[in-house]
Amino acid sequence: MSQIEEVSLDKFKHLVSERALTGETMLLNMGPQHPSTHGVLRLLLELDGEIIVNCIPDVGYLHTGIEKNMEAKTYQKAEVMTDRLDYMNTIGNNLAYVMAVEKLVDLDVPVRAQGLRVILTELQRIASHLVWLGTSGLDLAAMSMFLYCFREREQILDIFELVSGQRMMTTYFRPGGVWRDVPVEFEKAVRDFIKIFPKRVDEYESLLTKNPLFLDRMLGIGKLSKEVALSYGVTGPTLRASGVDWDLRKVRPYIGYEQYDFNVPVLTEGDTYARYLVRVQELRESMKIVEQALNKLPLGPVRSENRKFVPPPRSEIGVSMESLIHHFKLWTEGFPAPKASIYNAVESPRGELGLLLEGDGGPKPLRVHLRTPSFDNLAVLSQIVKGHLVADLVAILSSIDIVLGDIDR
Amino acid sequence: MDKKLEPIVKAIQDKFGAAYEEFRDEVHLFVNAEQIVDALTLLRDEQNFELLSALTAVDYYPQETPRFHVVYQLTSLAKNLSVQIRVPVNGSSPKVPTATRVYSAANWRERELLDMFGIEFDGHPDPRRILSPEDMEGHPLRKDFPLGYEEPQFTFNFDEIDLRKPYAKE
Amino acid sequence: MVPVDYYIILSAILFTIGALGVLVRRNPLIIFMSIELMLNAANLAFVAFSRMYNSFNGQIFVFFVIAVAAAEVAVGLALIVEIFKTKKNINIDEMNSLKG
Amino acid sequence: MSSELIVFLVLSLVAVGAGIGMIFSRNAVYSALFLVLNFITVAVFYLLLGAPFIAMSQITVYAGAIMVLFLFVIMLLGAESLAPSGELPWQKPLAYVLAGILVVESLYLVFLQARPDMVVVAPDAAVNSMESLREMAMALFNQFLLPFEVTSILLLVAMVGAIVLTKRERAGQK
Amino acid sequence: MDWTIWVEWIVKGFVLCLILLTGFAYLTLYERRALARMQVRVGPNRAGPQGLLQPIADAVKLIFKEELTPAKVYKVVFLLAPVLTVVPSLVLAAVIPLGTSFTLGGRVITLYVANLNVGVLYLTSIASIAVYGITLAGWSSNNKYAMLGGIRASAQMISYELSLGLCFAIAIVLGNSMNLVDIVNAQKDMWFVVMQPVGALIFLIVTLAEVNRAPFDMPEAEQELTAGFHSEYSGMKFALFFMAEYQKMIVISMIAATLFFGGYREFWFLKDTIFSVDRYWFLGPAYMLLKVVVLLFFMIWVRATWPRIRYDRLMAFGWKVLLPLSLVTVFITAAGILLAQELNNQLYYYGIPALSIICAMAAVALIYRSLRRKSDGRI
Amino acid sequence: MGVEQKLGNMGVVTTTLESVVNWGRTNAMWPMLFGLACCAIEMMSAQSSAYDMSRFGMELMRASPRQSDLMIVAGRVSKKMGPVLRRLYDQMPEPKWVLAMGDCASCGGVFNNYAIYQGVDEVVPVDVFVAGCPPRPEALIHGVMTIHEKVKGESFKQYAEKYK
Repeated sequence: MSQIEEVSLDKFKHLVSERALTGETMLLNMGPQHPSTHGVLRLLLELDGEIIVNCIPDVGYLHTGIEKNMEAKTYQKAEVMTDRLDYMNTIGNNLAYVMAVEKLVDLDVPVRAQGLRVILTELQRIASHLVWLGTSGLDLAAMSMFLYCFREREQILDIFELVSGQRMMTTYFRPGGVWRDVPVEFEKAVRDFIKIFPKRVDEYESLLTKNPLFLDRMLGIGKLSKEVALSYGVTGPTLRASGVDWDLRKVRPYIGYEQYDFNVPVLTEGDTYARYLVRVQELRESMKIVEQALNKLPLGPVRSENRKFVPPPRSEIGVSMESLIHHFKLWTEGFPAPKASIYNAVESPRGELGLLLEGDGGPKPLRVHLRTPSFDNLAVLSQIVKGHLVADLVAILSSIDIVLGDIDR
Repeated sequence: MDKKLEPIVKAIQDKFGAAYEEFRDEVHLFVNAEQIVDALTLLRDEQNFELLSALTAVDYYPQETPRFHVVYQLTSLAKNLSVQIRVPVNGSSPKVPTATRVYSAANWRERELLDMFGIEFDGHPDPRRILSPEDMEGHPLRKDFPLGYEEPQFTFNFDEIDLRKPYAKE
Repeated sequence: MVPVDYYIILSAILFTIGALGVLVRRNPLIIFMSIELMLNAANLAFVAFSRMYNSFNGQIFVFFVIAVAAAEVAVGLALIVEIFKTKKNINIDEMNSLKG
Repeated sequence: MSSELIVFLVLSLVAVGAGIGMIFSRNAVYSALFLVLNFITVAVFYLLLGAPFIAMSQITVYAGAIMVLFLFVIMLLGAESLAPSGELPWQKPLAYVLAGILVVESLYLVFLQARPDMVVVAPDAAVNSMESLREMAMALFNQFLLPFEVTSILLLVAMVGAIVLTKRERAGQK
Repeated sequence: MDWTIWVEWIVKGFVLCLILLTGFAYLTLYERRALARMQVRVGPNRAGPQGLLQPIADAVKLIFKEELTPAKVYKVVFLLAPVLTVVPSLVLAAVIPLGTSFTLGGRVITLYVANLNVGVLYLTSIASIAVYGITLAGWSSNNKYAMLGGIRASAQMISYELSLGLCFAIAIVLGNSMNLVDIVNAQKDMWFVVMQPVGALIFLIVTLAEVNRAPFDMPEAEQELTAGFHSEYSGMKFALFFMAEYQKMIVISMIAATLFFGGYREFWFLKDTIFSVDRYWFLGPAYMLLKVVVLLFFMIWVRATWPRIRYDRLMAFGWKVLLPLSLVTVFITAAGILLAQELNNQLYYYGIPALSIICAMAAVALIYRSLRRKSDGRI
Repeated sequence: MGVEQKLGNMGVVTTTLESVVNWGRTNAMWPMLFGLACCAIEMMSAQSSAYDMSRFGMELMRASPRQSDLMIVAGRVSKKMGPVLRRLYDQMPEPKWVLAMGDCASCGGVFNNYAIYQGVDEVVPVDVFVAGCPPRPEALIHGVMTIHEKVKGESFKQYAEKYK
């Protein structure tokens, strides 16, 4: 609904064309509460009929102050904030954060924990892409798509719940490993999912990929060239659909991605259809990674033994005085990190999720900056929607797959 | 430091007299505010740093000179390299020339810094707040800006807080 | 049992209203509508006569009038839209030059 | 007074009222709606006169197409109400005088030629049957074939004209 | 005039309204349950047994909801618009024959309200004025989204009316009459859908557009225009729009059944059996109901599967595909009948469906070709 | 609310009618699409096949506040969003209910800072709070059921007094 009808032109004078000032083009306010803005994004549209002349995104309606809040918490406690950042990719955010902390304090992670991290991160990627597929189906009024995708997503959330007790905000990864080992049912749950999921992806594709109406809505819409994309800092599937082969999992492997055999889908057209295809292929690739990682998953500890940074297991606390002290120190005071700055990036479902973490020698970070992919991906929107129709805006917006929590932080 | 990065760092150091710092294989170069646009242009055009990964700032309050570091995290896709440029900025009227003409991504990021730190960017095409409400005062991510902590309501202090809690009316 | 004269009188009154509309209004869209009203008044008379003489010719005439009116409206409205787009105003008093 | 006369009088009052409302409405959308009302009452007159085909065409073409187009254009241009202009102040009184003369003159002519014996009765079943439609169609396609074809060409020309007039060259987008 | 005729008309009209109103209420439930089944859900099942009272709950709620009239609306038109939308949808059904006739107390009662000789024309004319409600609702709300919805509605309906009219023409030519009862009776030996499948298909597509159903639900396109033309309506006024939409669905399914699927008549191969409506009059309404339910299911099915077409494509599809195709089918139908009659050769009748199907396939091929050209060889 | 006000003023309290109306309101409570953050995703999950809010006649998510009865505030409300939220609430016709879904909407949750309203009850009056970060879909449905309970206990008289 357009709630703020009175668009005061003064603030946007320099952004709209001259025709808007004479009233020849219409200013339309889309959002912040609108069914297809995927959250609380406000778009100020300058329309000539139904053709978009200018599109001015207005973000910040979900500004949460996460960066500021993280500065006020110790390294362990700040992690819960990252879950709520990009709420479609909670586990990926945790991963980015714990990796940054590990890098800052130089902490090593056991192999089994790495394997678990890969499995869960990739499952999360699938879940995130499923939400994208479902909501972009909904945006094009293919409402069944939404319900089918959420059916599969439910299964992934059940796996998350199994390992962490929470469906979305798991905070399962901790600096130095994961919270605790997975239960025995975990393997079966994941295998079940692996078994049915590829068939389901085929089903989705049969509903959309060759559907003439869908093709008509998608083909050639919202073309994003490689140069523009790079200049705007666009990353992730959106960038790969524009012909840039850049996936941090491949080019700078972390948590053992180098061991797995998977492809990075790259298309060159850069339109909404290419972005759709890239993500659908990524669903299958992620599935491959999950399967390999599950097969390779070794036994062993899931947490680092470095007691300065990682709390001891519960069982030790009652027996060992030293463990009790460590536990107490870690949860009351936290661990100190060096006075230095690191930047760590991982590949989130939306692109490069970077974390600039600067310690000041104490137990709380001096500065946490979250380089969130949606922020830059959205910035390019005003460039690619020009000359398209309002209906295309909806398709384009869903194709770049933004999450407002990711943008506004 | 990565072998491939060495000549690049050398070139920047020679040209801009940049200080240099390394931590866990990450390279930080310190460039003056006046030279930052040239440095970025050079890195983008001659060294293939196509992607401005991050543009942010760090507040070292109460230290005043420099109070802020504006951080440019650059990535080269062609060479698979990363480098961080830092621009020290003083606390009184922090100003940096805009990098919008080099990287379009800088547009929103610089607006964010204007909003969050009050760092102004000379020549920015659209200097408005981006995340906070327009009528907000202060810059939240500065260290002297309070977190805005409100006391949580528990059973023991329920009534006390209830009295001053601004409940909405119908 | 309505005398045909009544229909003719009604037709005359409607025609006069249409003519008056053309004269007093400045909005070309309303002038246009008034013209349609005049055509309509004429049609009414035609159908009344057709009934009076028990012949289809009147009705066929009306049929043609309706078709022509449709054509006229299509072109006329297209013109008005174009004029509005170039002049930002469709007040009839200000359309007094041949230049676009 | 027969029931038909009552219907006629009521409807004619509505028609005249709608006509007057049409020319005096401040808002062009209301004008258009009054005109639609007028057209529909006239369509009822056609039914009373035993011309159902014309009545239906009237509603389909006038009310359903032409007036929707009018509304469409009014909304598109935002031309609901225009500021009155001060030019030609003597025009309005003159218009009323002329209209008065016209109506008096036409009424005089009608009464001069008055034929109260010619009455229109309610359409009987014969008029309302498929046969009458067939006859009309025969007349239309035999006797009036040339005008019919000319009309079709006229419509075609109008269509092309409307497209040419409103077509704009749009850069980039097809 | 005989006063009993008036009584009969009033009773019939009342019954028809009642049928449409309950039909509307249960169509909403039917749609919600059917959609839910297709989407592996359950659908409303809490209000009453199996959710059968759900429509009543909706109605009660809407009746007791506050009626908001926003400050900036054009009040008269704002109040008039819902009424203008509902009335045509009710009036449309008046000429549709729902069955043959039965005798009650020595009086033959026909199962239609009016038997117009220009019945088909009546349908087109009422359908053409149905757009006013939506357009005026959009305009009078004084809201940009509603306005866009209204403008879209009027443009869409004008465009699709032509094809609709041509589909009517196909039925007229095949039935050799404008009277709907005659058309139904002409389908005694063969439904027109067999004679002219393409015409029926076009009709079904066009009706989707005429009643603003997905994938042609432009005026209310939720994802683009929030709620479209009825954004500013609440309570009963909104319910009237809702009602009009669903009643139009029912009525238009009735029309489709009448024109192409044998109306109240049985399947043509059952014509002389015990299942014939000539034998038992009450089979007529039953067959009609069956056909309407099946056609409605088709509409719901389409909604569950297809994405929405884009607005400009919708117009292009109407003007560039449906209109030429329906023109061609009208021509083929007329020519086929003429040739068969003039040359007295029944074989020409077979040419009608064959040729039209070829034309339709050519049209589909053209659509795919344009898509392929746009896709840079990706499909 | 015209009818009720009159009934209430006249002192005509017909319990049967009341219960019918309240039954109608509980069974056809159309929620407004008001997803803000993480909880919005769980709200969508509640709509999906596994939990299926449509059983309660709630699948008609209205995009327009004019046609909705229940505002599910799903997620944190920032200082920038607050006025918009209030405006949407004001646009909803009576009777209307608000459900604060999740910790952030209820009390600010983990975000006790400058940017977030510490509870949406500072912006709009809330009927039911649902705890959880985010609450499970079952919890949301339980919250909705609680609102149903509340609605069933309301009488015309209360409304008449409330909106006098």
